Amino acid sequence: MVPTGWYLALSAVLFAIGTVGVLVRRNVIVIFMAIELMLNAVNLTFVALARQLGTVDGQVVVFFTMTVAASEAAVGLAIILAVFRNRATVNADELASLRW
Amino acid sequence: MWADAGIAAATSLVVLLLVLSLCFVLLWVERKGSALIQDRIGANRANIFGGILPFNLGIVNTMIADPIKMFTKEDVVPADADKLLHFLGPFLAVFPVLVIFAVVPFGDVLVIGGHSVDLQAAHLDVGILYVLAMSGLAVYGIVLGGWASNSRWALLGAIRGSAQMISYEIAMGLALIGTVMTFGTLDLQAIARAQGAHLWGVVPAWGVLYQPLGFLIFLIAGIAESKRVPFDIPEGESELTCGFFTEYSGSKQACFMLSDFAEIVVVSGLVTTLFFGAWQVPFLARDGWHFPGGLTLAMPHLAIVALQVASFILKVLLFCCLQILVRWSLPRYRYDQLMDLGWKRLLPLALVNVLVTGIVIVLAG
Amino acid sequence: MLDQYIGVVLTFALAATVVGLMVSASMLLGPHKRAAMKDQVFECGNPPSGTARGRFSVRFYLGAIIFIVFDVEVVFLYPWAIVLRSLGVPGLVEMTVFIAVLGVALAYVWRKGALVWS
Amino acid sequence: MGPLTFAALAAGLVASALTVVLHPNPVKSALALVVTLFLLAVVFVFLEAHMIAALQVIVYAGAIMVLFLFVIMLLNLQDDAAETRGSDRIALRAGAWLGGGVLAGELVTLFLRLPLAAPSAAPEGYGGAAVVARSLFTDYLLPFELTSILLLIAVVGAVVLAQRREA
Repeated sequence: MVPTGWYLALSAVLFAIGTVGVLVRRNVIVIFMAIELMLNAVNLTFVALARQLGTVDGQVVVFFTMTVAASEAAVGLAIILAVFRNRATVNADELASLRW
Repeated sequence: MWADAGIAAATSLVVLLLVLSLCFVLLWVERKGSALIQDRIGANRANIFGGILPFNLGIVNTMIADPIKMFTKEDVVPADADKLLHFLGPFLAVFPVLVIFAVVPFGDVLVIGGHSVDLQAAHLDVGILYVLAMSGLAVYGIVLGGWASNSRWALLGAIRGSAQMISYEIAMGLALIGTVMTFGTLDLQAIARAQGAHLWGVVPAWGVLYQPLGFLIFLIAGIAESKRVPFDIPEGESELTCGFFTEYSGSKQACFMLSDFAEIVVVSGLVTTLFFGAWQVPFLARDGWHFPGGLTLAMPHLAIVALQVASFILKVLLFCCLQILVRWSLPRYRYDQLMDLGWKRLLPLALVNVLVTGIVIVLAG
Repeated sequence: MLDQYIGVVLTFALAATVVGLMVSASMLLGPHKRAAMKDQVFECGNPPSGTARGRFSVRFYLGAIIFIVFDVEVVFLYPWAIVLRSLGVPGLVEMTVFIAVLGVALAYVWRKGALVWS
Repeated sequence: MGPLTFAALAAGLVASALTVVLHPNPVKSALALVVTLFLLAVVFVFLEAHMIAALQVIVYAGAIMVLFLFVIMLLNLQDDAAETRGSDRIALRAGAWLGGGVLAGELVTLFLRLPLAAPSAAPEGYGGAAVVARSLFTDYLLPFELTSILLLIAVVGAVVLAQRREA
């Protein structure tokens, strides 16, 4: 039996990798994927702590996180498509201005 | 411990062999069957037993010679293709479909040498969700295969194919919800056992009686998922040469074709398990026959198990043949008709089916 | 609970081996004769021009979005289907409201023409 | 799960997560993310979250990542020249990795020191569909209904943003 702390540590590492991804990448789609990675790292925390407490509340929260992630992906990628249509780039550095 | 692991390994192996051998049988059924339907001779090479029969059944041709030919052909990969993804495409097209069968029960419990063996590779409580999860992964095979080839035809076929697959996945998922509500479980073996009951003592309580609409939607969506005529837009030969596997040759192409057949087998297996009594034989219980009117007839355990497994395989084969018959009888849908059928007909119909089933279940108590 | 998954792991391992061998069979058994023509993609005999990975209609993307939303709906329906009997009428009302709201979503994309594929 | 299984899974997760972040080709990044999500589903199984594990594969790997791949293919994104160049903004990159390392190190030491007793054996049916469903449709009823509104808004927003304005 692996202690719950290990799972939490694993999720922390994954979260940190996601954070670094958001900071170092310029392709907005990859940045988006790094955000999904961070969301999933948090999901792992929820599930691990739900197991620790012996309740399923944490699992229900993961349910909702998935829904939010799905909506976020739908709208976020639509925004990327709309921006790409106008600017023909997905490089975050070139999308720095708030209006054009 | 080791005995259990050995049993688990054996059942997994049996399941895989079952699916693969059914696929090989279908190779023959498809080619000779289509020839029969179209009034032509069909596969007639490798006539090894030609002296015995007045005509060539084509068994050696379709089931042995042609596969050997396919697997020993040259593997041609376009220069601009992404080698890794080009390999992963056919792999991911077949793998998820094959592993779906792990949760499909092909028989009841076999008691042998003091061990009771569940005739199912993995008895999962969330069986139906596992099926949906794995069938959802099969999209990657097409997308990657088409994208990695770096060819116009392949990419167009891949995009069309994946759009089609995800469209019908919704209808497929919704069609099964009625069944889950009826039996109150996601466990396929439990669903199979529940269908052993008899309504009024005479009619086998198979899922199709409770969910006729769910069955129809699932079957149509299943055929569409496997990208077969009349839903074969992604590989429509006259439009896209071969669709997403245009740039594939030899065993890789064979794997894409195998995934077609494996999908037929899986759809048939699921239809049988969820709607047509799985391995149940009417009036045959674990200890023997129980006919209406009180007549009972005991039977040895092994014979009962063999009969049940045979009944499962027979039912699966029947539905496989039905799908092949559909394929060779109907013309191809146009793409907009295809998507309309998925989104504007099957999806609302499946939602209504879910709500009506829910009302009936709640009112019936 | 966990020993349920032994069969899944074994099936995965076996299937991966079998499929891996099948996919690579041509690489292992087939001939290897390079030729410039073989490196080209198939364009019905014409030399290929330009990149093959052009952009395509946004409809496919819209289809995928609608798919995601309804996939989530399906995912919510499964647990509901299992406990419906114990939830009774309130459970039915809950889900009817949920489906009705998503029915509005379906009606919206329908009217907006996002489901028109021709 | 034994420590060895955990170590193998954790190594796979970290490796695939790093691939997501580091690979210059967005398609490969997306595939690495699919692998990460699948491995997370395996971890969920070990944590007795059986239904969530299946849903993770259905929703994330089977739906959300397909959408990502669609968009990447739709926009025809190749290896990013700006990503692979890597000579500019060295300070930012180094800072990000340093910051990420500090964040991870801090959280890991914190979590490993938590005085958590080993969890007791899970009750029968824990993490199965029925138990989660009962909680979802009674205690979390309001969030569940709000979810449908969220999905409706997502559909409307995505259609409005993605559909080309009629010229």
